Amino acid sequence: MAVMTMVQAINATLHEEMARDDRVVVFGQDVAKNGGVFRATEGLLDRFGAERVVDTPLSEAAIIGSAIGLAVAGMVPVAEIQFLGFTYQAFHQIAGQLARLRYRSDGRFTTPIVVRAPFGGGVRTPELHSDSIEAQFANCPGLKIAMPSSAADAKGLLAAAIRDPDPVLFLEPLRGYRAIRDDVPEGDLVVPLGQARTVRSGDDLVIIAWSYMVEVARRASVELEKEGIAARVLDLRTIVPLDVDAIREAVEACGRVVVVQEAPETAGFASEIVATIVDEAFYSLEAPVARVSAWDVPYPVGLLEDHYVPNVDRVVAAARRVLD
Amino acid sequence: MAVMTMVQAINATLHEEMARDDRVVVFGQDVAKNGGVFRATEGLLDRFGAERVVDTPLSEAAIIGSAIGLAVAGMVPVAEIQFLGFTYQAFHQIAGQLARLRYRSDGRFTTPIVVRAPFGGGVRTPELHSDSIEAQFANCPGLKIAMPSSAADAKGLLAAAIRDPDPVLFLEPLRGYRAIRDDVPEGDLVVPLGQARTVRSGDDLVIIAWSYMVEVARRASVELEKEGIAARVLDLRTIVPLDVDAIREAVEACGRVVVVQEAPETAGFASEIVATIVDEAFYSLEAPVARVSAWDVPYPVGLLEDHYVPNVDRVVAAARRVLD
Amino acid sequence: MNVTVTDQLAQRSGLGPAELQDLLRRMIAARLFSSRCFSLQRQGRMGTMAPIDGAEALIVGAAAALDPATDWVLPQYREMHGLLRFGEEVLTTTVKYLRGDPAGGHFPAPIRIWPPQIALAAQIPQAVGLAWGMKLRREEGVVLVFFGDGATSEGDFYEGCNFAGVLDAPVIFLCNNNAWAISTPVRLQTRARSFAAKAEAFGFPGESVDGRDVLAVRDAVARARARAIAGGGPTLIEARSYRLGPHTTADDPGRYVPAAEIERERQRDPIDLFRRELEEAGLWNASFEEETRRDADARFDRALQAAEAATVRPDAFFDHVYDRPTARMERQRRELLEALSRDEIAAGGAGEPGGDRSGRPDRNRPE
Amino acid sequence: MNVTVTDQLAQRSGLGPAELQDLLRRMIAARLFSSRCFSLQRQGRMGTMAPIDGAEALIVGAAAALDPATDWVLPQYREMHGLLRFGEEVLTTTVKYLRGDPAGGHFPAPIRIWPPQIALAAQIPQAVGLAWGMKLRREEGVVLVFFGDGATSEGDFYEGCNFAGVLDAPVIFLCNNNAWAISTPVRLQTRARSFAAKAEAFGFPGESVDGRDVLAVRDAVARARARAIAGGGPTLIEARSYRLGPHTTADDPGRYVPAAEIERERQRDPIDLFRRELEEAGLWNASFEEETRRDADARFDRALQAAEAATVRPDAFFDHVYDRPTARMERQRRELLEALSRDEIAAGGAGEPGGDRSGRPDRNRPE
Ligand SMILES: Cc1ncc(C[n+]2csc(CCOP(=O)(O)OP(=O)(O)O)c2C)c(N)n1
Ligand SMILES: Cc1ncc(C[n+]2csc(CCOP(=O)(O)OP(=O)(O)O)c2C)c(N)n1
Ligand SMILES: [Mg+2]
Ligand SMILES: [Mg+2]
Repeated sequence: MAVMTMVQAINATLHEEMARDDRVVVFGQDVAKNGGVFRATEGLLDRFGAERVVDTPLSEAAIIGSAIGLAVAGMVPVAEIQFLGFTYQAFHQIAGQLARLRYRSDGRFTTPIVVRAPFGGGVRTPELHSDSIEAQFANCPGLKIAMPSSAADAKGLLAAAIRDPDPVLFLEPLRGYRAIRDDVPEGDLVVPLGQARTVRSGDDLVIIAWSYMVEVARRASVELEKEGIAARVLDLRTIVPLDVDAIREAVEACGRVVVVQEAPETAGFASEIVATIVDEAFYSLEAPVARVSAWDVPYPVGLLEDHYVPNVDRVVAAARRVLD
Repeated sequence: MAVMTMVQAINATLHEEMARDDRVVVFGQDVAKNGGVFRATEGLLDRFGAERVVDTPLSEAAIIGSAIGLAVAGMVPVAEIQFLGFTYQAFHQIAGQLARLRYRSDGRFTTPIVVRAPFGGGVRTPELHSDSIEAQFANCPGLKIAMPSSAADAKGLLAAAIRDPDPVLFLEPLRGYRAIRDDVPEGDLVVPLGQARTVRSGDDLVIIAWSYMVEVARRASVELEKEGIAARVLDLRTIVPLDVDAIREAVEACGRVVVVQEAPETAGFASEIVATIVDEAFYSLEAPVARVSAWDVPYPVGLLEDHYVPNVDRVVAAARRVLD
Repeated sequence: MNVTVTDQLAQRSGLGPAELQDLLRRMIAARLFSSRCFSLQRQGRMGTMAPIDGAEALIVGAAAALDPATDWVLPQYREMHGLLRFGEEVLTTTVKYLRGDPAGGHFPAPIRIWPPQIALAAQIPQAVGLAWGMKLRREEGVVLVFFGDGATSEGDFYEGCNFAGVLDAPVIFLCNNNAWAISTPVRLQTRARSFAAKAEAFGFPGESVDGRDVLAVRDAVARARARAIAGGGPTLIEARSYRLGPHTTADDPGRYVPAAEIERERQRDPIDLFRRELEEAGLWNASFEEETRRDADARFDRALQAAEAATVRPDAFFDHVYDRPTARMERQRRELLEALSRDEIAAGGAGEPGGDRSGRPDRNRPE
Repeated sequence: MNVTVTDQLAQRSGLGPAELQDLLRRMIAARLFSSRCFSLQRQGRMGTMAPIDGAEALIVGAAAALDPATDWVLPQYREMHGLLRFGEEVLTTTVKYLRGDPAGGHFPAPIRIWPPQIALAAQIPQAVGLAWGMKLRREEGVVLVFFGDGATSEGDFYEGCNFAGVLDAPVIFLCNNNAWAISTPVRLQTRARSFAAKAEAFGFPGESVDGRDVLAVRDAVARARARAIAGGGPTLIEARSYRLGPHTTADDPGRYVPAAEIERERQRDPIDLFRRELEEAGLWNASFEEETRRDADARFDRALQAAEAATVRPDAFFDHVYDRPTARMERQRRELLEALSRDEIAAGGAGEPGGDRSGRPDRNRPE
């Protein structure tokens, strides 16, 4: 066990996976010499050499497209897109190609590819660096989507993603890179994709979240506890595959639900969670499920972002509402 | 009044709007000389000339990007993307740019642009021609999304879209181009964006749909009528803006709801409808809302598409389920 | 056999009579296979297809320069009927593909061909990655990727080629400039001097070659291949051809192709040109022709039979989305199978699923 | 004044002394404005910013060749401090932008500058459309779009340029080749002979010019502009420069830039080069320098004061998503305002919204 920040856990896992499997190659913009703009790939170039750790041209579509080819050649690509918002530049290669090669080739070609990308608010970035667009990918069958909320999960999920036979988007919360610190088990750690985690127990209500919003949910649960409210916090960890069983159980146990997401409300993944709950546990609901989302506006500039990203206050207010 | 197919109504409206406003320019792949691969732009080149009706290179991103510039220059661009699946090639220009120029420029530059694109199943197209990806755009604030289900609405919504000061994705159901035929009022017809339409009345349940699925819902309601079930059919017409009032009223009146979409289930726009209903009319629900969707797999090849796209049978089955 | 002409041909191509005849056979067969599919589409037995007419020389010529044991091909969508050098099963798979059978995307190993690509140019960066991977794995071999003149306007073409240049990847970019992208002529596609000239943007060689001349294409690809294998990096080859048929079964070129142009181009049909050469050299005659056609017809019949005999489970699309379907997909599969059994009961036996399909596949003319 | 040298300069540039001095003043001011912002970022009063150092000559030179009344500029993100020729308010708006004020994207009319672009190359097809529109509307004028060497690897660069070629759009593509894209050197960005050579892919002229030489850039842009206005279509200009500072406030070039390289490049600082020229010509001296700096400092102070005085409503982001907010957005606005009033009550007055912000903006080093 060692206490690590999330970015340290990611870096350590990349080191371990590259050492474990020499088919793993890491590439993207500024990942080699510079070690990544957040240092997530620090030290990889020195240790594994310029063939396996590669600075690419500034071409997101070609990064993803070439990852597909590399995978068919027998490599295990771990591509970095510098910010999730720039996956838009590669959307056609991700949604139209990466997600579908196994399908299009009727099972012949597989793409065990990880696409790492940071996203999320709270650190006053320029445009398109903070956007939470996970729902847009969740509507693209063929992708898996991991969104860790702790350093330990970052390790376990990243290892699982790299070893997974399918393409996995591995989305890293910018705000968590250094702000999230926790105990990370040493040695091999694999957190299976598709298993939610109960971060905090309680059965007055359940707050469902993923990525950095788990931290916000957890803090809200601490606030609520002061009022004598026992809020369970469920971290989805991966939104595809979705741990429907865990959601159902939590809703059945608690009857009241708040879903927190960093994305805009309309067509965000929280809507899918609500719809899933309606499918799976409607009769357990004692109140309407509350969504706490960002507003239906593009991610704003620095001076306004505190008013945009869901915060503890809004989650607490939503919790009170569903308990009314 | 004249009976028209949907593609005729679209063509006629483009003629009318180009005649009404000489700032309107139509461009895209094969729209001029060839009149569009579905003839939606037939006759425009001859009538309005090569400056206003333009065959472009095969560059979706540049089509959208240049539309943005054209709009700032004072034109009213109506761009065609040959199939909605190829908006993926321009996703960065749509989600990252088109949707945001007004916002990024703090209101200085507006983009009164229409992007027309056909989509949807049932006509055995090659890959990526049929995908229903509207939810992915609905999660991008700044876009409006119109999805007509009748020839008359195609006219009224297209006119509204062209005259709207904001960017509108105007999505045309492939299967409806010729299969949908109805009375289209002559002269100026504007259907305001954001107003749902009750296609069929009834209050045993409401079936909510958009685009071609409205036709499937309507046929299902005819089947249900045979069993003495009065199904209301609500056509959303535009998914952004969403007519929340109409949804609330319908749910309050009926208590039971089926939502039908042609997109895959996970994170499809039907999830948003369910979540909206939970927000707005939870206590009116007498049963869980049922979603009828395509499966969570990419749009399939020709021999399998009938097993993929939601059909009358599945809608009827879902209706029976919510009535149980 | 006309010795002088044969010698000239041999000198020009480095090929003996049997090899030259083989090239022509493949070209004739390719067109025949494609035409058979065109007819089947018209009969409603196949989906939209893009006829090969006019591209046979460049496809067969390129394939002839490759080693099917080591080299990969990434097609666009117009080439498959000309790629049987990679294995006879290319035909069956292609027929399956055009029928709308999911197995049509699966050229069985060891055939080194990727599924056809509909999203223009998307295969290009993928080809680059494959070549990069082969280089990393020290595998001898190259990747050849086909695409059209229209596809060169996509960002993927440019990003992929530029990437390949930086990586020195062993990849051959083969642009079939057939003068049209559906109704869009090359002059509306780009102002570049030629498609070969676009290689200047990437810093590797670009060559424009007569795509109606099977030997010229074979030669250009062979040279590019040798260079790539020697570590010399990518080459962009523009093969100048002409699309002699409609864009696809759904297209009506009468709306946009000048009649005189197509008439003139028919005079330079690549098959006719090469046939005349071989005839002059005494390497071809009517009986060769007839035998080639009979043989090709028989092969097509076999492929069609095999393809049409293949059964397609209605829930097949759940199989290869992921390594294993998710729990939600398994629930969906059950829902589908229940719906199907409802239909069967309703239909009093094995029936079509409920739905509102009607008419021929192309009735809405998707391209 | 050294008449010979001044004459040479005048001949080379067609400019008189006052105009030459004006160029240098603008360059010095640009760097000073940028440096002031850099310091403010370090104090936590601004967000991430990209210093201009090394690009002054090409920005000021390009702007000098344009007519602010008719021509548009689409920046990347490194140019704004050098564009005050378009209006003094460029500075205030830029300061607002870097502070994270939504008004920072709004250069007030009639200033023909678009908001800075963060998504690399995305502004390029937009510039093409704008130029196309001006042509359609028979407006005299051109569009100049800035982008970096790194941005040329994006599909948008290529698609936009290719499109412009076909349309003969009056647009000038100005590539600031400053040798680096964050840590990626040009040799890993492309194998093309030069960035100017990429114009071969589009069929219009490409020219590589010394981007450290304000007069050379001005001249190249002026020629491209004249050609464009005469209907001659686009030009791609590569301005060879060097990024003298870090990529942004969040970058540490010590990790990747060789010390000798930056040392060498400092010897060719474009401001120093031009200052020396003017000094030799007797057109510049220490008091000019001092006055320029003092003036620039005062202007910056004014801009900063104006920017910091501007109030930003917490719900401002609802204003310009659509022409009118949707009903759902109005509901959200109410939710926000309620949450804020809860905070105020909790804080016993006007307070920061609840949340968990901490530390300086750059602590996570976004680029
Ligand atoms: C990304 C994308 N955009 C648009 C289309 C629609 N489309 C299919 S084929 C075609 C023309 C292709 O022309 P070209 O690349 O020259 O190939 P050819 O058909 O002439 O062989 C178009 C526009 C597509 N398939 N993919
Ligand atoms: C589409 C996109 N991909 C990645 C980034 C992240 N990024 C910001 S600046 C930069 C380097 C840009 O280099 P260049 O174009 O040469 O401009 P310079 O900063 O050198 O002026 C990168 C990779 C981005 N902003 N946009
Ligand atoms: Mg073509
Ligand atoms: Mg640069």
